Amino acid sequence: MKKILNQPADFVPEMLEGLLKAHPTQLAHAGDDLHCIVRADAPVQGKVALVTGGGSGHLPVFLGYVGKGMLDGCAVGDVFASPSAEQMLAVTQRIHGGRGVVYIYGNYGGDVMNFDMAAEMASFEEIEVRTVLVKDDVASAPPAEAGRRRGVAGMIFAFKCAGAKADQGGTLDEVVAAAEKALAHTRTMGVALSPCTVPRAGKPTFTIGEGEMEIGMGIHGEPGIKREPLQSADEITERMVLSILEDLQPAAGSRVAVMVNGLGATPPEELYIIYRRVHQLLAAREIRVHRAYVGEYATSMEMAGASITLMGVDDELAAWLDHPAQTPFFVQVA
Amino acid sequence: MKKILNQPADFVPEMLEGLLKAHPTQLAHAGDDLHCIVRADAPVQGKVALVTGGGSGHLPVFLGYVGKGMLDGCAVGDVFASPSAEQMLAVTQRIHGGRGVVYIYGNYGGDVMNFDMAAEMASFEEIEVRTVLVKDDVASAPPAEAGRRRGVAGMIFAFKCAGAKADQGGTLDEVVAAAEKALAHTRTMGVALSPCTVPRAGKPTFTIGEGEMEIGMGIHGEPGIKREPLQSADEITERMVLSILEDLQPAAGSRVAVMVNGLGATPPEELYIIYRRVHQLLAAREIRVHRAYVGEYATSMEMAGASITLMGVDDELAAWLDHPAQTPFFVQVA
Amino acid sequence: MNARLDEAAVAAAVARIGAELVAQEAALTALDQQMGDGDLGITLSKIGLALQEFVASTPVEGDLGKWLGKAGMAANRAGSSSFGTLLATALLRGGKAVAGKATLAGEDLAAFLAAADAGVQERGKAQLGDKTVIDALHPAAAAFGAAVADGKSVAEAGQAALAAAQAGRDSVTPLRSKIGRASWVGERTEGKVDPGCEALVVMLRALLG
Amino acid sequence: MNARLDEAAVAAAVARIGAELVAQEAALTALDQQMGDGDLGITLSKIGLALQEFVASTPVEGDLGKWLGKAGMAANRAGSSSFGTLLATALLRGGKAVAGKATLAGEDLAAFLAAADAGVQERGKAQLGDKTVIDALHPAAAAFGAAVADGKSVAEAGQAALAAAQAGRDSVTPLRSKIGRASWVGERTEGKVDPGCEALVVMLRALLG
Ligand SMILES: Nc1ncnc2c1ncn2[C@@H]1O[C@H](COP(=O)(O)OP(=O)(O)O)[C@@H](O)[C@H]1O
Ligand SMILES: Nc1ncnc2c1ncn2[C@@H]1O[C@H](COP(=O)(O)OP(=O)(O)O)[C@@H](O)[C@H]1O
Ligand SMILES: [Mg+2]
Ligand SMILES: [Mg+2]
Ligand SMILES: [Mg+2]
Ligand SMILES: [Mg+2]
Repeated sequence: MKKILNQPADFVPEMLEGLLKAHPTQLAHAGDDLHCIVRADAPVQGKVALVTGGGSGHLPVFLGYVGKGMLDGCAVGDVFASPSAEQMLAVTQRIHGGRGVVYIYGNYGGDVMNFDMAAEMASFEEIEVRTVLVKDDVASAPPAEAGRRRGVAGMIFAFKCAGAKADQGGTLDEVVAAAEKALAHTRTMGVALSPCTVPRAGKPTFTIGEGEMEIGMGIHGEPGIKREPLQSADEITERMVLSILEDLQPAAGSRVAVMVNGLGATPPEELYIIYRRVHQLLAAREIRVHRAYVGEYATSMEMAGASITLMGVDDELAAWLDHPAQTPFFVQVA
Repeated sequence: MKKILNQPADFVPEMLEGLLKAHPTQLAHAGDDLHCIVRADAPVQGKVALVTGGGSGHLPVFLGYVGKGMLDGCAVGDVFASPSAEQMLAVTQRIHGGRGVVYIYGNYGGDVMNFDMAAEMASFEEIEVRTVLVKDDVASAPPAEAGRRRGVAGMIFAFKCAGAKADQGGTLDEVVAAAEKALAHTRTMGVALSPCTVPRAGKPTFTIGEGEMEIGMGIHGEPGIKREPLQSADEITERMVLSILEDLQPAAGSRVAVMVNGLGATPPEELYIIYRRVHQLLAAREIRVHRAYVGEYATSMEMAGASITLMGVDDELAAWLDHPAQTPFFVQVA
Repeated sequence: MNARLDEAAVAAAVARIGAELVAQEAALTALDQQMGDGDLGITLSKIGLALQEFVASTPVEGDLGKWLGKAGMAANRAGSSSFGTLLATALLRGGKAVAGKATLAGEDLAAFLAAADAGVQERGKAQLGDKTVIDALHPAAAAFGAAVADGKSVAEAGQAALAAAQAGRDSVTPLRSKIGRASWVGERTEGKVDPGCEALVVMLRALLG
Repeated sequence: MNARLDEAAVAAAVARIGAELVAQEAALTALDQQMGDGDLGITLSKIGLALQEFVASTPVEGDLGKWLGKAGMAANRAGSSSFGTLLATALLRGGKAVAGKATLAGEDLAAFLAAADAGVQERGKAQLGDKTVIDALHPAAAAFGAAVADGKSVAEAGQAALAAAQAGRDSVTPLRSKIGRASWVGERTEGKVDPGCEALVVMLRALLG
């Protein structure tokens, strides 16, 4: 384990302390719990508020998207562990601007159970909460069982579109619909080349042999479709893009947004080599790229690997995507 | 070598092809050479132009800072290798907006020799070129031999300040002075925890034992001050910050900009744990943080480790830093 | 079946469970690394610590139901992975079932376990046979209830519950996990012990002292 | 000292150097990994390929000086690390010194080497003893010039240059590198061969055929 840390148990609180000190004009915390991250200007009165949450170890996911044009708050768990229902409730109370709250987060058991508990508690306080689950990882279950799929990098497109709609004054129903519309057109698939280590566990959760890769691995090291010999960038990219296209079925002449996401240790150079092939494969099918995001958007600490996300866009989704946003990890100007 | 690539020899051209396809509204290339990256709207008439260049493998350095408010062009070399003088000249010709060109780049032999050759060639074409060398790495030579120091992450502050000055209509002299002023107050130090692999070499340039780190290592794996047992985040941070402060000597009550930069495989979580301690150490000396940059700004492919950069700022430097900028890797709104 | 557990006995039992969860961190982590994300040991060790602190700092004040519910809140605060949340739910719902009681008879403990079982099923939406903690919890709660109804002592009923939990755990070991993180591991879960079932067995064993 | 090298001989010599640089990629990479960034072998292999292509595609057309200068441009295009740029500079400056010549006598070759030596020193700003290629190049150029002045054949002068380059290389091996990337390695460079000196020896050996 080659990590820069102090006591493993302090990993998350110290990370949060550093983060709040680094971005004091943008972020604050609710109550006295650093795990309850909110926009510094929360609550934004008259705006539908968006809340996410989940385990640590995925920066910029989740809290990195709290800011103007995206999310209002985030409950932060320990590494790869859900935050508690109480923490979610504390965030919810702090960011509620009077027009309801949308929970958008990845489909993981612990998170679902806690957000469900939090939503029950919030309803006691007359805060209307709606839930949108992100289930974009095509490798995690076949289409017939899409409800079992994991939520991975595609959640950023949901944050972006729902965040834009909320920023434009949308109602609770409209913001939920924006998130659901984005997700209905979003699919992701990833490949992992090396494992990662939960600081408190002290050793990697799993191993991947020197010449191997795992196609379809999840962002906590959940197993994928197949462990196989490491292939070339073009071959890996084809595998991922073809699986996504089969599931998404975009029409020739249509447009997509593309995200090529690094899992942590894979350098941006390699992500652009992947993007090159994605672009070629789409061009061959007469699919145009509305916007490309290449970088680290949803990571697994120091895992090597990458994921590809495609979102089919119409004019409405494209406009939400193009809407400005400003968070500590994501800045987009009009 | 766990890399996502095709033929090692195609690593850089394919990366550039992907990058230009991903950012078609922001970047273009001069002539038919993908290695000559320029702003899509170059030349910006009436503006002093800024050019950088150097080896690949450091994204966002160098080409990632080409864009509004920062640089006009970048000559891109192979991995860890200087681009050619001809390529630098091609970029220079393409971005010259009639008010002169500033070369700002890191103090590495190959780059210096080639930029010197390019400047000689440019002078034949009546393009006035001035050179500013970045030498911010305190670990690479003692203060008495500061001229021998390497250029590392501190160059981003020079790009930012000189870029702002040029954007505000500064003259060639003023833009050079802005870069030099920024650099006079900028110091960096890094620590490496693992090596990186040049794709064509196929194996790591050097090794670092399982429980070891190298304090002061350069971004191509140049040796640092000392190879020692891996320490805690707080201890590592203290080592780096104290070395920088000794060299920079900022006064109590003064302000600094801070950059905590990941070298590639070190996750953002760990960078924030480092930032936490930086902030504490500065606060204890009554030094205020004007702005904090935490993330990957100058990398060494998949190297694990981090660097810390401090720039002492007065009102002028602070204002240049706060000026908006927009590149594929660096977006800042006012 | 006559002895009633008093405040001290219940508090001691919760503290014992807490201590055992800390002690089993490595073993549970290893199990969760085989078919999950490797956090179960860490989560339960944090919860174990929190439960011990809770026992030390929170007097029962005559209402064991309320006290157990508060223990659930403390558990959720300390660790909120799937299992951690289900454990919190079990304490909350079980506590509600024995609200107002100053001591717990065998029937109360049976009601606690039945409510916990129902709460975990409701919160987690798993079916029996999906290979989760409920495949151990449900038979354990049923065996405890049956033993109490048969007039067995709390200790005897507890042994029956432990045996049922172990049998339940073992019965699903050959199966494929159908829910939660382990479901993504698919056929590779076959033949491996479900970490949640094992955690329940660990807790019951500690409970029996 | 009477034979003059014609176009074909010079072109063949450049091609031989090119081929040898490709062949030595691994060895030079290994040396540069010890005290640099490990790119020297790669750079020189790319330059070697480029020089072979240059020879194959670019006719001399009566002016060996201009042709050698163009070879320098091709080399810089192919690989522009410190050593690559100094090699390009050597070809550019050396070529200028024999501009207009259709064949090269011993004196021309001596002038070429002297100009290359001066050019490399000017471009790289290194001092003798800094442990760089000039510690091999300068004595080699001097030895060649002296041998030619002594009336030795080109082949004999070449052998003298190679011996001087090897001696120069070995003389600085115990020293500490004072310039370029290796200077940052400090005392750890002591006792290790300078990769640039070795590359020059490789090229001279290939030149002699
Ligand atoms: N929906 C569910 N219902 C019941 N038990 C579950 C459920 N999901 C997971 N479990 C149990 O929890 C155990 C894993 O716990 P934990 O590591 O906390 O989960 P995770 O890390 O996935 O949040 C499993 O072995 C299983 O027994
Ligand atoms: N300033 C200089 N002057 C002369 N020779 C130099 C200089 N810098 C480096 N060299 C030579 O170049 C060799 C390294 O070449 P190369 O790997 O291309 O350098 P880098 O990778 O640092 O750009 C050294 O061994 C040395 O002989
Ligand atoms: Mg978990
Ligand atoms: Mg990285
Ligand atoms: Mg788990
Ligand atoms: Mg080198």
